[in-house]
Amino acid sequence: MSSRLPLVPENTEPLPSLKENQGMLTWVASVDHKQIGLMYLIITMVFFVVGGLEALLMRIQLAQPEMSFISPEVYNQLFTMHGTTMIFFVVMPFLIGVGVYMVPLMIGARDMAFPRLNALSFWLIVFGGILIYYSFLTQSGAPDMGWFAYSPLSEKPFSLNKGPTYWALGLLATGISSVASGLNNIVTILTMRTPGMSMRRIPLFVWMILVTSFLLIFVIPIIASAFAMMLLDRLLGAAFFTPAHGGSAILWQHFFWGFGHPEVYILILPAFGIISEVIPVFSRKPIFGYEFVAGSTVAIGLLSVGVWAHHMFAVGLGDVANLYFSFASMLIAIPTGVKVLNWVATMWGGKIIFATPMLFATAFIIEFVMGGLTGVAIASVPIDWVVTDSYFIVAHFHYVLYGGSMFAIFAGVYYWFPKFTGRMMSETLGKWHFWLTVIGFNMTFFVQHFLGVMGMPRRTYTYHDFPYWGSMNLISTIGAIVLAASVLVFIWNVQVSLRRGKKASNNPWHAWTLEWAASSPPAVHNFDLVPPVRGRRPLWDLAHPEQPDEPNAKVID
Amino acid sequence: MEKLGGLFNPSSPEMEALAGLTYYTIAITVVILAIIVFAVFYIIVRYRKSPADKEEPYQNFGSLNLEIVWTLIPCAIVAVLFLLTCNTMKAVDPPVDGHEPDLIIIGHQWWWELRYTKSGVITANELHIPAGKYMLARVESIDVIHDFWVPELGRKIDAVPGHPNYLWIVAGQPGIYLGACAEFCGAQHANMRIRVIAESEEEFKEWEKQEIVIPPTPRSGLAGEGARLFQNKACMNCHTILGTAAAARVGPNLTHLNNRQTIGAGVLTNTPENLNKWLTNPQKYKQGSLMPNMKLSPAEVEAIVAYLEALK
Amino acid sequence: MEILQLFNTGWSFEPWVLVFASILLGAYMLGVGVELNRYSILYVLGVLVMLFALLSPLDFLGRHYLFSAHMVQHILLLLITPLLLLLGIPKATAEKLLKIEPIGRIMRVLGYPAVAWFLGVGAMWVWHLPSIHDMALNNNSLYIIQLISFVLIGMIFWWPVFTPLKSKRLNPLTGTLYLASACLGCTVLGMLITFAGAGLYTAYLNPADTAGLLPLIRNDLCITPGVDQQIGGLTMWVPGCLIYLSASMITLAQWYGAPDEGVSAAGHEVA
Amino acid sequence: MADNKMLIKFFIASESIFFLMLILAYVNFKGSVVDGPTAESSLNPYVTGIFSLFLLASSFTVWLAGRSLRAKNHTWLKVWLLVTIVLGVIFIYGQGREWAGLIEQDITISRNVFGTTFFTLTGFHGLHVCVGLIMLSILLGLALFGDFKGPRSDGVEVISIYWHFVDGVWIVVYSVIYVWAFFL
Repeated sequence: MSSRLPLVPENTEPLPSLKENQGMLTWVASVDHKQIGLMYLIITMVFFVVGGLEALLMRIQLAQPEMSFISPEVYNQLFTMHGTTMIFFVVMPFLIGVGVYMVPLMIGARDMAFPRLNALSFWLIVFGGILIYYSFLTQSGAPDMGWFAYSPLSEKPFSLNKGPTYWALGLLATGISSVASGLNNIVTILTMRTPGMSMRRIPLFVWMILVTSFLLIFVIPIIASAFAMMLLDRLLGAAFFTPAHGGSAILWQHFFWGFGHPEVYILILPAFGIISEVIPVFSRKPIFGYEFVAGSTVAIGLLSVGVWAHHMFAVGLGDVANLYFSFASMLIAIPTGVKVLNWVATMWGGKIIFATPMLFATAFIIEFVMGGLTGVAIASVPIDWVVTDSYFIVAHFHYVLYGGSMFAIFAGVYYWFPKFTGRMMSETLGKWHFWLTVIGFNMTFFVQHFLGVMGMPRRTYTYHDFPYWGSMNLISTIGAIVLAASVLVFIWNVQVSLRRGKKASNNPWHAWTLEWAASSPPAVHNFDLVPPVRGRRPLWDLAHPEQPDEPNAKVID
Repeated sequence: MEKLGGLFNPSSPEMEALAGLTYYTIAITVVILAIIVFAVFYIIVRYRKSPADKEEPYQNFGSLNLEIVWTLIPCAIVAVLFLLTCNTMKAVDPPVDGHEPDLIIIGHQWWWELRYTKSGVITANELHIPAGKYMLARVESIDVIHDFWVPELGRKIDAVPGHPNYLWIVAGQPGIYLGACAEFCGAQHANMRIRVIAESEEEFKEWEKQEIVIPPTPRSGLAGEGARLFQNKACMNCHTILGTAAAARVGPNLTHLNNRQTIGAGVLTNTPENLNKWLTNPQKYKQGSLMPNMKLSPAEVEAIVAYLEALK
Repeated sequence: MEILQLFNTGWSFEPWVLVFASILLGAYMLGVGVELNRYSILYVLGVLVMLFALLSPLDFLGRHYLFSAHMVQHILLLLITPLLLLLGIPKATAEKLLKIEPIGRIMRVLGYPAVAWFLGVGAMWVWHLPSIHDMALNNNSLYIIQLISFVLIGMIFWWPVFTPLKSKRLNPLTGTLYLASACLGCTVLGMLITFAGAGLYTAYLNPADTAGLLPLIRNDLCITPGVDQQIGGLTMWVPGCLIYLSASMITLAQWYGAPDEGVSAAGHEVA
Repeated sequence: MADNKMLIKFFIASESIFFLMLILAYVNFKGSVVDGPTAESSLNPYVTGIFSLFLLASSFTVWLAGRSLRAKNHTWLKVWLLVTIVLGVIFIYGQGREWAGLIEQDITISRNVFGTTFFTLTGFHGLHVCVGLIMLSILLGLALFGDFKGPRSDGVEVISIYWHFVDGVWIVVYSVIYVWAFFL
């Protein structure tokens, strides 16, 4: 390929460039938050395609009972890598990437507080990804113990291959990267806000990134230490998680889910943030109950660290422990519900423009509520005993992570693409992408609820031909293919729009947050002049001086 | 129309309680979902911006009362769900109260070892129980974490090494209930199946009697040849056959193999032909299984099959 | 003995409790006076909660039979009572009080967030070290000291977040961190107690069945020592934390409610 | 600017969770050693205690270093930094000595859960001490080249915060491993 990244359009206004274009070097050597942000997005899209192909192979294998399209070993490697990739190398870095790009713009800053640390975070993700995928080249193949790496299966002698070791090392690297970007975001948000941009006025996306960052710096160390112990077990023969040598198989689960459950909120909170930006703009109304959307985020963040054992109801911790955790888990439904209702209330009485971002945001509400409700159901211990480790769970968390996070991610891409590149994305292709996604997604995952309660366990490379299992799995597989097609449309849309998309003004959606005051794409220094901030919607105040959001706010500029 | 399995066919008091709770919860959640979906669709129809309309809508920043209302409603729903949960717990998972286990279920990669404590019967993958009688099982694992799950009979329970769990097993009606390992346990997790065979008290007693008899080892003919091969080849390093020197516990106990309906934890039905195929190359039917391909000649396979069939 | 009987007869009227309560009330009358308003109601409520925790069958059970009951009592005394008492003190009174040396100086030291935090979390930890806990159960005066110390230390712990002097309160974001970290502190302890084997606190293993309650507890309620300890640990863990979390939610809500002065200094206060 | 100090503070918060997990692992297995060495049978609280004092002292000297910088007293800055490094090295020597002794008795990370948790916990702390020593040496080097004019330097302040943290962690680790085993 040419030395120029495909993302750089050959138009006169160079993409966030360091003056003249020196090809790859300006990117590799860059410490500019916008370029690093874009590199995050590119790399995650690459990983998204890889993880998607892994999923597709699995669905093909499951299309019919007793198929032998791929061997059990390969299948296990595929679902391990699919989970790991999608969580650690797609959703997380994408949301962090958007944060890296948008947070400084939204708070009217020149850059992140620590630009070089920012670059380090990004390159550590790349490094971690390479480290993990390298394990495919080892003769025994990639890790095959599941992304949860339950001990003792992930320990010697049950996994003698090198995969799990590469896996733990790679995830340690990405863990360090996440902590670094978490720290970077916190300091940036707390200290780099433009005058007038008080903590009570920062956009909700920034709020969510702030809470997410706190989660990152406090829960990543949990899994980092667990990985360290796992590596010591595997490499130096330590005995943390090997019952045969006096270790404990359950301790790993506590450590893993102690990280793993907050991780779920790390994956969804920034998505909430994107939705909370998109819905108001396209409803032409301010977010309904800013305080409660932001406050409930803090509540979710705090609750999320105390409920991990609901992943362990079948382990036998005792009824008392199970009930307490069940209760704490159900509580999270309350702040989450508040959020959803506030989004609906924001749309209510608005004048809604259903451009592609808004389509995805609207669909997000329904798909996410679907996943959230099944989530409340499985917080109930006995129900969890029925459905845990069955396809019901697969359906549940795909509704949360695809119907939730990925839908929000798509909404965000369509919403901010003009800002990223200076060009609009094609609405026609966007609508195609949207409908294919909705149809493919629900086709793939809705039937899996039934497969689950009918007794189909997760992580099985094949299944007996029980009544309706074959047909339901076939529907699911066809849906997966449609979903794959939708992603192709999306990538095609990005390509076309980069080259021939129609030029975007600085504020094509007539949005209200500061990033839209910068040029599209923003100059290296972001703002020539940061507009005065006297409320939560600075650009609204500029456009409607007659009815500012906070009429009697003190003016500071 | 064929009968749906799992939750749709609860076959024990526990599972009925579970199904009940699940249906209540699903009902509640479906109502909530319906409300949200309706609201969203109403909005889509009612509040779409017409191209002509240049006015911004009324800027509404929120309402404290509404927020309070829709914070309290979820609280109430959660309270209801939690009470339902508490009520169902005991019904689904009766307390052990210091009973001695009637049977011990031990997970292996990738098969189930079943030991009846009272009668001393040892078998694999096919759990015979008297219908309508509660059997207390202690669930253990010898290698990695497994999970014992028979969808139509009740809850899942993990088989964790070094952490025995207890589970009451009961089937309302006689019949065959299929289950599988539900916790990912390695290459052949998919083929670690359970079949619970619930039968009348008498049939169960009869079966137990058959299982404890020590079959005479055939001395002559093809079967006798097979017996010798079983001892000389590596078979006896992993398997047990009562009344012979073979007493290893790595693989299933084969003493009464021909009383079982399947081989390889459910990969093949137990017929001489299938046994023949299996012995010729287990890896073909259960790739990654710990039973290696012994590279037996067809004649040897014939002999061993004859031997295993002869064990009565 | 039946549960009902327990609720009739389980009440104890220990003089020291009444003395302590009357001191609290008397001090309030002297300092604030006697009138019915938001403050006095909260304050009296606090005293009542304390009396319930110390005189009701809860105390009896916690002292002789159930670790879990003991833990509920601790939560009431360390988290609920002091908060109510603190909220019951009007601003003016607090200012008057702090003018009097050395109270002012002492509170400046004790009210310093780091100090208050370590006192609050430390009290939880120290009093639940098995050896000390058993000691307190066997030694009446130590037992009294334990319970009173909970109330006083509790007030110190809540001081930085809910001091009557609103101006002196921690910035809500810092307050959230303050409370969340405290929650973490007692989560870890709760976790250890929950997942440690039964019999961490030997006194509850096989209590001297003075009131003939044991059959009721062990058989009817099926509370074995192991379960009892789990309930205790989890009570400290989940409801305990929820109190901290709700408190931080309240501080956030108040903060949002207040008018925005538009100064972007929150960050530096957090650090 | 305050950013660097804020960064190190949040970083330390994150780090302390990491150590919390290692400590929890140690506590979790404290009671469950069935055979082989335990803290009681194989450690010597007094020798380690004495070496710990050196680390505690180093926390004090690094504070003195910072103070001399604020007083623009560059000679004493260098002296105190040097003293801090020496004290840290002595502590590390003590730990190395202890490890060598244990390994001679064939008490290793793979011996049993005590070995596993003990070596992991003290090892990770030792690692942090070494990192601190490297950073302090860099500071000293810069000081020798007269890089710090004073009165303030983020470098010195940030690294001394980190050093206090490493010190504080050791107090906890020592109490959990040694005090609990021998004095409770």
